[in-house]
Amino acid sequence: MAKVTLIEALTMAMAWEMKHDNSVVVLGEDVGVNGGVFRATAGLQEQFGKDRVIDTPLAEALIVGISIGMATQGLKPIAEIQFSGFIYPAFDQITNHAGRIRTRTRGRMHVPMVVRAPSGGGIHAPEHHSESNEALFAHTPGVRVVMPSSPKRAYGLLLASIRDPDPVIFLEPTRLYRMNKQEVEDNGEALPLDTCFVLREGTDVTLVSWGAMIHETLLAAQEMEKEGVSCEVIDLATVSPIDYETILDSVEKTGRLVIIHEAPKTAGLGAEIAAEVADQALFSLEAPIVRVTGYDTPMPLFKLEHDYMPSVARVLKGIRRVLED
Amino acid sequence: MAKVTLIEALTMAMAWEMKHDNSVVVLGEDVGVNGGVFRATAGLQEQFGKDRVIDTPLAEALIVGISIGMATQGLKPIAEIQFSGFIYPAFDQITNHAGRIRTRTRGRMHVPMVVRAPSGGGIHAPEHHSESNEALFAHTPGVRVVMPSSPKRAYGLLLASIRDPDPVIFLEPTRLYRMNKQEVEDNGEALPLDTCFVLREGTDVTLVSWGAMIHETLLAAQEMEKEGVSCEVIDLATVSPIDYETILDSVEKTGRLVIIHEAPKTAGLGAEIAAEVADQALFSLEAPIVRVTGYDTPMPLFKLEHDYMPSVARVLKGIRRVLED
Amino acid sequence: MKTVAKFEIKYLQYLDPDGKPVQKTLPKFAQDVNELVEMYKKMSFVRVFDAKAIALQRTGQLGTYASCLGHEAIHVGIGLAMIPEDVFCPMYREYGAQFERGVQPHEVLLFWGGDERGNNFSGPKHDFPWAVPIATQNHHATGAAFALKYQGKKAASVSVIGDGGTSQGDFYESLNCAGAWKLPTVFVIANNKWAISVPLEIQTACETLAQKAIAGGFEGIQVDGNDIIAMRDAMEKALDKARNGGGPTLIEALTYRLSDHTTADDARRYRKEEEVQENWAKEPLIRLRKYLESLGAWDDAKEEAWKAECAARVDEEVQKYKAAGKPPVESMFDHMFANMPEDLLKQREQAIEEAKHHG
Amino acid sequence: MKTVAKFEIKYLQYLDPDGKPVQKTLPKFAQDVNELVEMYKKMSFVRVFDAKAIALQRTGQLGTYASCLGHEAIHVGIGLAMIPEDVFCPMYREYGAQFERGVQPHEVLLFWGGDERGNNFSGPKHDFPWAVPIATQNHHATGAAFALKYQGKKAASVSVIGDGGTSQGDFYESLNCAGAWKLPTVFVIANNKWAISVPLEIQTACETLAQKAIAGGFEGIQVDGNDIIAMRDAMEKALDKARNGGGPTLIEALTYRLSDHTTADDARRYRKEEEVQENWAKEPLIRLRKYLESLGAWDDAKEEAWKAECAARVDEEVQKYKAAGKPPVESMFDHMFANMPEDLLKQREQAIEEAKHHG
Ligand SMILES: Cc1ncc(C[n+]2csc(CCOP(=O)(O)OP(=O)(O)O)c2C)c(N)n1
Ligand SMILES: Cc1ncc(C[n+]2csc(CCOP(=O)(O)OP(=O)(O)O)c2C)c(N)n1
Ligand SMILES: [Mg+2]
Ligand SMILES: [Mg+2]
Repeated sequence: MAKVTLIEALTMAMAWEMKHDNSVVVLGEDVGVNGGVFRATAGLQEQFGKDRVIDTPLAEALIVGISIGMATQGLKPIAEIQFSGFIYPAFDQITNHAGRIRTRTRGRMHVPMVVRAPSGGGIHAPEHHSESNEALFAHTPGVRVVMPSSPKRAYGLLLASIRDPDPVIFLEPTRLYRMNKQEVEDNGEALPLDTCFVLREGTDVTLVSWGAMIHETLLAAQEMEKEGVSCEVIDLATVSPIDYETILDSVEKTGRLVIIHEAPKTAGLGAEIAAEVADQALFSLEAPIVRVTGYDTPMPLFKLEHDYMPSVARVLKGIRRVLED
Repeated sequence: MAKVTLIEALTMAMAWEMKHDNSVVVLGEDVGVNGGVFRATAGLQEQFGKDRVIDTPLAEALIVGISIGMATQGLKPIAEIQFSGFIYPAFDQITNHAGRIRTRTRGRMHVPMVVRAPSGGGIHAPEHHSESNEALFAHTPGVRVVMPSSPKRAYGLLLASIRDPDPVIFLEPTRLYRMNKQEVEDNGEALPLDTCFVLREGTDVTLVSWGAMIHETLLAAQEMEKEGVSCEVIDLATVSPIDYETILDSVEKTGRLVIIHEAPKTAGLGAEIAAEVADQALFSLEAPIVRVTGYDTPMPLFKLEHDYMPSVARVLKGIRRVLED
Repeated sequence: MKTVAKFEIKYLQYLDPDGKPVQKTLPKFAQDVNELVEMYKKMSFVRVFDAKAIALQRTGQLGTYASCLGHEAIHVGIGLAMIPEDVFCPMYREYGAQFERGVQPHEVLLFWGGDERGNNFSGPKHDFPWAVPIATQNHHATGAAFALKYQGKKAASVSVIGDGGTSQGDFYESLNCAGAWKLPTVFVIANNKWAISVPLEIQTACETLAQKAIAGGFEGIQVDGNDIIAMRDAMEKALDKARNGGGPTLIEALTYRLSDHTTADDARRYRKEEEVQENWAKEPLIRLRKYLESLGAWDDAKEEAWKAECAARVDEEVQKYKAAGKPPVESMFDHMFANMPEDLLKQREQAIEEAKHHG
Repeated sequence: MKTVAKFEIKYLQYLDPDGKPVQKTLPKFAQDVNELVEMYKKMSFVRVFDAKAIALQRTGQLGTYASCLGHEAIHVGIGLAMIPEDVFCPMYREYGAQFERGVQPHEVLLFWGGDERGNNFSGPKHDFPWAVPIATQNHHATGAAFALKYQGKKAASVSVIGDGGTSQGDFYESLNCAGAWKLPTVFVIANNKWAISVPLEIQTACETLAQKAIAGGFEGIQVDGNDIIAMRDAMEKALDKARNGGGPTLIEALTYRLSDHTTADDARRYRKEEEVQENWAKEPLIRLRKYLESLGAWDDAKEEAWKAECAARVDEEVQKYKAAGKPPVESMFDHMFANMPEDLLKQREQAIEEAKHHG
């Protein structure tokens, strides 16, 4: 079994599904010969031809709009948006169409489409190349939002997303693309889209995170262990719709919750989780719910990017706050 | 002093400011001779001419994009988006530019622009004409989001928004456009954009809402009063950035919080308020924080619209839940 | 300076507003009088339906409704030129085309009556429902055309957009992509001169809308959209070309919006009555009727009989519409996802519970 | 079918790739040899700067950088034709135009060095900073043109977009609006044949990009963008027309991206080395140099001296760039709003606090 990076796992998943399902096509800017600016589609055009791995004109509304057109007619498009900061022109098609066609037509049509986009900061990229906008899609009815945080989960969740009969916004943490390798069996096995993943069991504090911040979250949990504090780490993975059960069970056990995300604080997904817990499990709480998040500013250019992103130190500070009370 | 509807108050505010500030221009689809499909700009073109009240081509990205261009060059554009469900093509300009130009240029340029859009359901309109998407803009750094809920506040908040040197997304509750009249003095006096409005003082439960749902919220508060329950009703008004202080003070007093909004639940603004309270005032809470919201579906076509929108009955049920515990 | 590219836009018309042929020969289908009678009857049916829908709205029995008064030739022309395997991507007033494709009039009423079941209509399962967000349908048609080509089907997609809609970026993106990929698709612009209150000259400086195709690198033509013979002929040729690998065509169909924009609009606020009257003289039904009368194929008695038949059929449809009642509250949730999320199921229960109380 | 509209696209060139004039007379500015020498020197400076920036990136002293290699004639041509009152709306590689407008080379480095202070640049305060989201700058230019017209200023806006950018809807929306409103603006397309790895023929079926102007209802011309005389001349005429109420112009400037897309790209993956070599033969500096040499106005010694001067000036700028250091953490917050919200002030404190610890 090969050890692969997260981005290689994504390529593997796409290749597997393209091999086994002729209705799967890949499209986007530079996905062809170039294999994508991050090389997620590297080799796919060679392997599956120009008919199935398609360089589109430079227009995001078009990319998602035609994917909807394709998906309703029997194809399973995987659209790549070059960076999630460039997905906004396609927002109209996602919210006004992709998320609604099934219910609008009372099931007559549906949209089995995946929109992949690299997401998040920390790679010293130019402006708009480091956005974390998952909350916008989580607030959009009718679409699933998935963010993998390891090569294995990237492989299994992308396969599940391609196979899912409904639209999935698949946000890929660029910072993790090549950070670690993991053994991933290329067996075509999907992971479920309706569950969180408990990455580490613990009894004192529940840490909920997703995407690249899982990295800092796990480091913080390790750090706290040294101090004798046992952290449960939950990777949301499918960040919408949320598997609240796993989170609520955990909070009922630990009584303490810290949510960590890179996106701006206000109306971020951390708020959603905190709110649901403050409704469903308030009396289990032994401390305030703390959010450790990006600030309510755009991701700054890279000289300040690490001041923006939640660091391990900030996560630790958050954990200490819930332990105080 | 004239009694005017909410929409008349908006027209008054625009007319006042156009009369006193030649840099204010109004633009959008059908805002000219037609005075807007809801007639918010009725009479403005006659009064201020075609140079200042401008029918644009049918393109929302254009409308907001050129408004940014105008605003950076000394004008104060008030752009109308015909319905908030059609604002998505302009989302890119709002999030990637309007909210960033000041900070991107370290203050060299700024964007004194107002984007007005009718918002919310309950008027038996066709699809996409009843959206509540304030949370998307609240999650967008660098823009203010304002939602008035009475003619007086509409007048004062719109004036403040036009005068504010930064971009404001001004979402107008269509359901309230002509619901009630109120005496509004046409004196050019703005209301502050950094504060909530306490519409009703109370001691037992804090109800936070905004826009059209203020109507149901106040009715529910009246209803509860009959049962001897004293509700404090807070109109968020400027829904982003949020004046947390007023809310926290109130919750510390009442110990109970119900948040009411029409938008879908998941990652709605109710989540943000609940999360902040669950962090800052957890130990003041005597009951779970309850959200009474639209469902996580698109606003259905109008036969089911009232099943979608939070009714007074649902608000009452929410209040009763926090009183139970 | 040397010239590096040249373009021209042609105009197609067979029948003038007085019903006089302006070309030596008519297309083959139009040489068959019975076929022309059928075409007239179809347009006439649409008009009867339209009037009834407006009447329903005026009496509080329908929501906001977008009339198609004046557009009948464009819509029926499109419908007649398409085959079931083609994919239709309408905007919001193309009932004439949709009836041809099997959509039932009561389904149109359901849609404007605030009921999603109207979108689960009869006719090709792959046809798109009405698209309210202007110009978004162009992308769906472009994507559908890709799928048809990919699947090796000898079929094409058709999208309709208004003159106002041609200002939206989506429209051009699709033109450009369809041109670059030589896709089997036809873009129809129903140029009715108004976008709600905005007249064409405010919308654009272009002398024709057909010339927008030049920005996509393929052919655009202008057609008299009140002449159903021209409209159908242009569509048939464009579809034939598309289905045979010739790529896209843009058809600008010239017509006039004889109605208000929708029943929520009052056009008297912004346009002159004379302009409307002038355009009544050019509308699509009268010219075909005159031509048919000149051939002895139509007369007042036939007209009356057909109108009565239309009225009866429309009434039946209205009954079906009314009989549909309110959809169950849970239908709001049941088609959100194929695999329903836990929390949404809870919300569904909650909504059913609520409905019981205030039902 | 009758023809209802006709269009053609013209092509402008003064100097061929060998530096030979192809027209009888040159524009007035180009009849002044000293002026031509200045123009050459400006292009040459840009090239020296560009090479240095790439070197900085390669040695880890700069972030991702978008080279302008091959685009010097377009950029310097634009810069020379504009007046300070005009508004410039660049994409991300127009340093040659910006230097002309007063932007300092170290400010360009700051931007690509991950520092917003680069956007608070010298030169006209009303000029837009670099626009990364493709085609959004067209709207800003259109809006700015409206403002200039509204304020009665005799000035125009200029936006630059790439060949790839012409696929974005925003581009067309702005063309259409500027045409309809007859705005004082010039749209420049820097057609360098590639959009990252996507060649022009995948981007569009159009034989010229200038013809996109036909969809906006105004004039589009094609210019040899490697010929600074043609570029400056076309810009001056278009700006003159714009400032005098003649409305917009679209200029397609033909060039070639001699570099990788950015330093993060490796163009060898997707394009042939021969193609690049062929285009080196047409690049903008050599032809003007040859022409100047033919006039006896330039020689190797001058070249060497000038290059040395450029290198020295660029080095000074690099020093300024390096001296800038890291901006204070609070600058992330200080320009979010004129009136700072309470919660953001708290976040600001928090960030300052954090920075102290891991500073
Ligand atoms: C994106 C978007 N913006 C605005 C609207 C509101 N609106 C509905 S119809 C219309 C005018 C359309 O005019 P045109 O394209 O000429 O079509 P017509 O109605 O005349 O057939 C507008 C502005 C919309 N539906 N979608
Ligand atoms: C909206 C948007 N989508 C994608 C990108 C990523 N991107 C940056 S440059 C580029 C190619 C641009 O090509 P072109 O317009 O020809 O300009 P060039 O770089 O060749 O000068 C792409 C796709 C972007 N910046 N903005
Ligand atoms: Mg129209
Ligand atoms: Mg290019």
